[in-house]
Amino acid sequence: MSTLNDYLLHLADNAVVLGQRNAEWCGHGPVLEEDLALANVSLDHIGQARLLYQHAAAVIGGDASEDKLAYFREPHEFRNYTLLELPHRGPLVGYAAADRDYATTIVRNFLYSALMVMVWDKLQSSSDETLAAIAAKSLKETSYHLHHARDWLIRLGDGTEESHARAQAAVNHLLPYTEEFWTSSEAERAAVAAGVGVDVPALRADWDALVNETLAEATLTRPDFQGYITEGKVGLHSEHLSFLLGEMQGLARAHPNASW
Amino acid sequence: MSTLNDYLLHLADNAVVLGQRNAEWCGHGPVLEEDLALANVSLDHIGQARLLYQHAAAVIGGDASEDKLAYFREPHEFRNYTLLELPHRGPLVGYAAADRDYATTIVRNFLYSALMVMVWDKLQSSSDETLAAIAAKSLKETSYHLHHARDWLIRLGDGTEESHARAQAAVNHLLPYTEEFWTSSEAERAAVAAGVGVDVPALRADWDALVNETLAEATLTRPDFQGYITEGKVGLHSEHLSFLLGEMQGLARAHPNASW
Amino acid sequence: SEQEAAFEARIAADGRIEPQDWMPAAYRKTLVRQISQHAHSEIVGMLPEGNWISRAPSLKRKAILIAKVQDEGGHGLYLYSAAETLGTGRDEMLEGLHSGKAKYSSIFNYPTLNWADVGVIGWLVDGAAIMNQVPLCRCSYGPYARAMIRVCKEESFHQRQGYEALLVMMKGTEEQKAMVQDAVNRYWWKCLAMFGPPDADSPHSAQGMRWGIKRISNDDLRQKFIDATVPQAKVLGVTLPDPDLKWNEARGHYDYGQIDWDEFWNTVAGNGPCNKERLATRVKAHNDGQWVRDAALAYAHKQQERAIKEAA
Amino acid sequence: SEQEAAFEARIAADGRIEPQDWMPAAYRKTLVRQISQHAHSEIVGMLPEGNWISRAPSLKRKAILIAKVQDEGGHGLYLYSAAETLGTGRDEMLEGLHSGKAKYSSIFNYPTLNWADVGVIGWLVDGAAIMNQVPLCRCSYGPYARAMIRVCKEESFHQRQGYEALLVMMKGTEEQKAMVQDAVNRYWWKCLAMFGPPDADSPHSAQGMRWGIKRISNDDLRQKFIDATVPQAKVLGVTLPDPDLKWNEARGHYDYGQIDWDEFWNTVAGNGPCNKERLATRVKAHNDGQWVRDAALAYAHKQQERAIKEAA
Repeated sequence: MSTLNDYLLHLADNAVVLGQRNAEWCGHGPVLEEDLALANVSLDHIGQARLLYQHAAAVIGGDASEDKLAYFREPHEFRNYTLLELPHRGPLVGYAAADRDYATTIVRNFLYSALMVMVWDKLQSSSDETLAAIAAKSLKETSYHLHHARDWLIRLGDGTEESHARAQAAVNHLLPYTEEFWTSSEAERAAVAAGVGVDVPALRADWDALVNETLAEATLTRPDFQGYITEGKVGLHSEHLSFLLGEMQGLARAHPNASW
Repeated sequence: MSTLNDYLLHLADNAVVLGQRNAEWCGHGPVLEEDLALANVSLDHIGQARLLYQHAAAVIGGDASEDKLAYFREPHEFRNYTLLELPHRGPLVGYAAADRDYATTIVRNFLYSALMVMVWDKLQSSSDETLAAIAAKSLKETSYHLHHARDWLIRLGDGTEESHARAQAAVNHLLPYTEEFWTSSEAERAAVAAGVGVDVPALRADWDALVNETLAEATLTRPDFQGYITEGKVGLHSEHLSFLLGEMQGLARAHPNASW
Repeated sequence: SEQEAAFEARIAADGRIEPQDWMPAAYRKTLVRQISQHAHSEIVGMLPEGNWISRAPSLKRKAILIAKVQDEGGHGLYLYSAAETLGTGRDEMLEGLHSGKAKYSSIFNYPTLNWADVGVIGWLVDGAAIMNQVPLCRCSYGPYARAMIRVCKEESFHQRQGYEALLVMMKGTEEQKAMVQDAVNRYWWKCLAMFGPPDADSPHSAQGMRWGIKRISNDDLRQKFIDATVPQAKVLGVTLPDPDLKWNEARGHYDYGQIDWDEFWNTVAGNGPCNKERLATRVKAHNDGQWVRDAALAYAHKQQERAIKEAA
Repeated sequence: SEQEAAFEARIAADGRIEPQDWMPAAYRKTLVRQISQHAHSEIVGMLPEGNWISRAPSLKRKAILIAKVQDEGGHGLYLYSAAETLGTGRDEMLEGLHSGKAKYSSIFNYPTLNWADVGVIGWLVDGAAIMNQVPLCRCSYGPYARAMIRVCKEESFHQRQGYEALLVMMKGTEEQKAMVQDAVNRYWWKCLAMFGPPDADSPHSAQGMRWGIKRISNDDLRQKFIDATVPQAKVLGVTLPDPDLKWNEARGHYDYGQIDWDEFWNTVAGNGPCNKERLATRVKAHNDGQWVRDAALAYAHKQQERAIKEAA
């Protein structure tokens, strides 16, 4: 039960953290249609997070709730992929200043949704029926996210010289973080063993094919990887998450007894 | 007593908010020497804030303390000038992304320290002896801040074409916020009446002379002003302060019973 | 002329003018100005509420807020489309906004300072907007009228959501109640000013009325808004910050105090607390997005060329 | 040569080499590499701790932290100066850092994830650095030795401050204690690696020893650090995350477990969790500051020209 829970939180934290990031574009998008599209993606993620937290809260019992789980856990208790907490820009420390880069946003959304269409697809046959139902709903949403991000990645890669350079830089920056997909955490292994979860490393070949095919169409190259494999899903994050959560949780925590 | 306190908090909040802003350059300055100089300015401000909050806490009594005042008041309870809470950049909403602009930093430090050398000078003869002592110490520090900011403002104004344009833009952006200096809040009037505070509007001619003379030497022009006069010192702030305080206060508030 | 007579007859009969119909240049110009100003208001209006998305205190409220701000963007989109049917492109309209030539609703030049501002904007600002906009659903220009029907439907939904959020807060902690009251204090008078200057000082109204673009006077709309809002404020348990506000049995309406029109005009003229920030933020988003739009365009051209080559 | 003999004699007699003295090219090169690497470490080292300045949980701790990070910048400044006495300019050294050719201490490629990290960096990282640096106060190159005396004095102060901050936290709430333990768990092994590879695998050490640049071996320093730190950890009440750590009566030292050298070398090679971010952040600060440095230079030139004109 505790590992099921850990697994649900991994899925939920992924959704809430990326939802929070994508919403940062609201009012600042490169064109009005993209403002709406990213708000949509963000809304879907927040919606997925709510369902997953509600399910996790039911599993945990007691006074656990959707908002307790989202707002009253510390950064090291979050189980999201490190990839999803990174700011919309190149590699800079958390408190450095820099503008948002749309290429970073699009590349991340692509890399993640390319995985999640496969994950949600498999999770539709999870032995946890609630999770299976959430997966069916999320799959539809995520297919749209993938479609949106893939289209833009191709436009940016095969667009102008500048957009190509930015897209390539974002790919170089973010692709190493996807290595975290292919390690197996204890929670993931237990969830797989229980028939609840997906064996993500087994999806690698399909994911690689989709990524390679898309990068090729976008006239982008796939960088070699060597180095550190992030461990956000076991609670070891980058310096960025505590800033993201500090902003997200601050108001709720200032009024711990309030209902909204 | 409550207005004295409001006046002390105005001085203290000014110091802590600008101290927080200047410290944002730490590790990111345009040249190592400036990293050190701005850290120094920030340290002085935090030091001034501590003395002023300690004094205010003594005046308030009860369980008031330096950190209670700095960390456990809401944005609308802060009494700092709006000028001091603005980010290091041009006019953008709080959650827009943009890089720090050193010209903005320097111009703000100049405009504020030009006022505060005069304020601290007068406050040395405050009827509140503790405040008078703080003023004597702060005057020395602020003289250095003014010296530093003035030198750089001249360098930037009379430097390259780019630095001139940036300095002028920062002057245009920030000067309207200094109008708040010349209105009198109830707390200020009461402090003046009690012999505790300074009649700031009476310093205007001297301040104008210093600003005009410096801008002239920096080959910059002083923009006309018309429009909204900010009211941070009576608790009506810009959208930026709640972000600044959210970051500053978050950790302390997450552990309200902790000592550090 | 014959065309002019036909136009006037259609207006007189309360009929709809459609894009392909002949219309006087001044009518076209007035509509483009009004519709694009309305569209700009939606886009700029995303910023004050957007300010709180990252900090919404529950996931439910976060989702509601994102959806609401997204709806505003959507309104902007179909209002720009409605204006485009009059022959003015979106780029041209945006250029008007970014250069400061075109206006947007002045209410968005005030800051959102606490979370309750989000609810109060829903309740009062959207409430006032609806009062202004419902008559536009019967506007003489077809595309605008149809856009407004959709806008009003969604705005009503937002207004109810805002009010509901405030109801929950007013049943909460003392701090929550204080937030709501603080937000109401800051927004009440600004919302009354949203209906525009008193009828006596309102230059455009007469022609607008004759053309069926405007249908109810500023003062009448304002009175209607106040009469509708006072009882809601009572249910909510907040005090509207006007000592002169009281029921006038003889008029059958609420009397109310003096609006600070100097402040209003000053803000319209560009000198409100957030005018510079709002506009600069829009301009920056547009400029920062240039390379993205360029990329999309370049890619579309390449695709076209490829299609031609394949066809050849 | 005669010069070489004089140099060797000075070294043998434990005397100081000064900037104007003759020295072998390899000695000069080794020193520039080591001192600039040390300076870079100070500058990059400002980032992990700087990460918490804005969020320090009390004004006292905020002031202490700003002062500490400022001291690190100061160390960088006089280490660059010491290296400059060897004929290499600061710009050239920075170019080495920014291009990735020059190294800096690998410990700064790990993230600071909670507030206790700041205290633990003071206690353990600065503690390890001091162990490494105290012998350098007797280094054969005069300017470096003198810089190190000042650096070590300030670092000792930082170390005590860090330890004191942790003592306060360990007397605090359960959450505070958990933060400290978490930080110690993440930093302990990285600190042991700070002394460099085991003596058997350390190529530069022998020559460094002979030249009086290095005076104690990596393994000896590491052992000294462990022996000094274990009792401090006990007083503090934290567990050092090494099951093999225990007192060896026979050796008169603590035994300890295996350091993960693969991880160490991987991070040194650029593949640690924060290498890219640290370097990119320094490069960005430098690039963003270009216009400021240009302005200062342009202004200085103008002033010079004006002085010449006035003199003429």
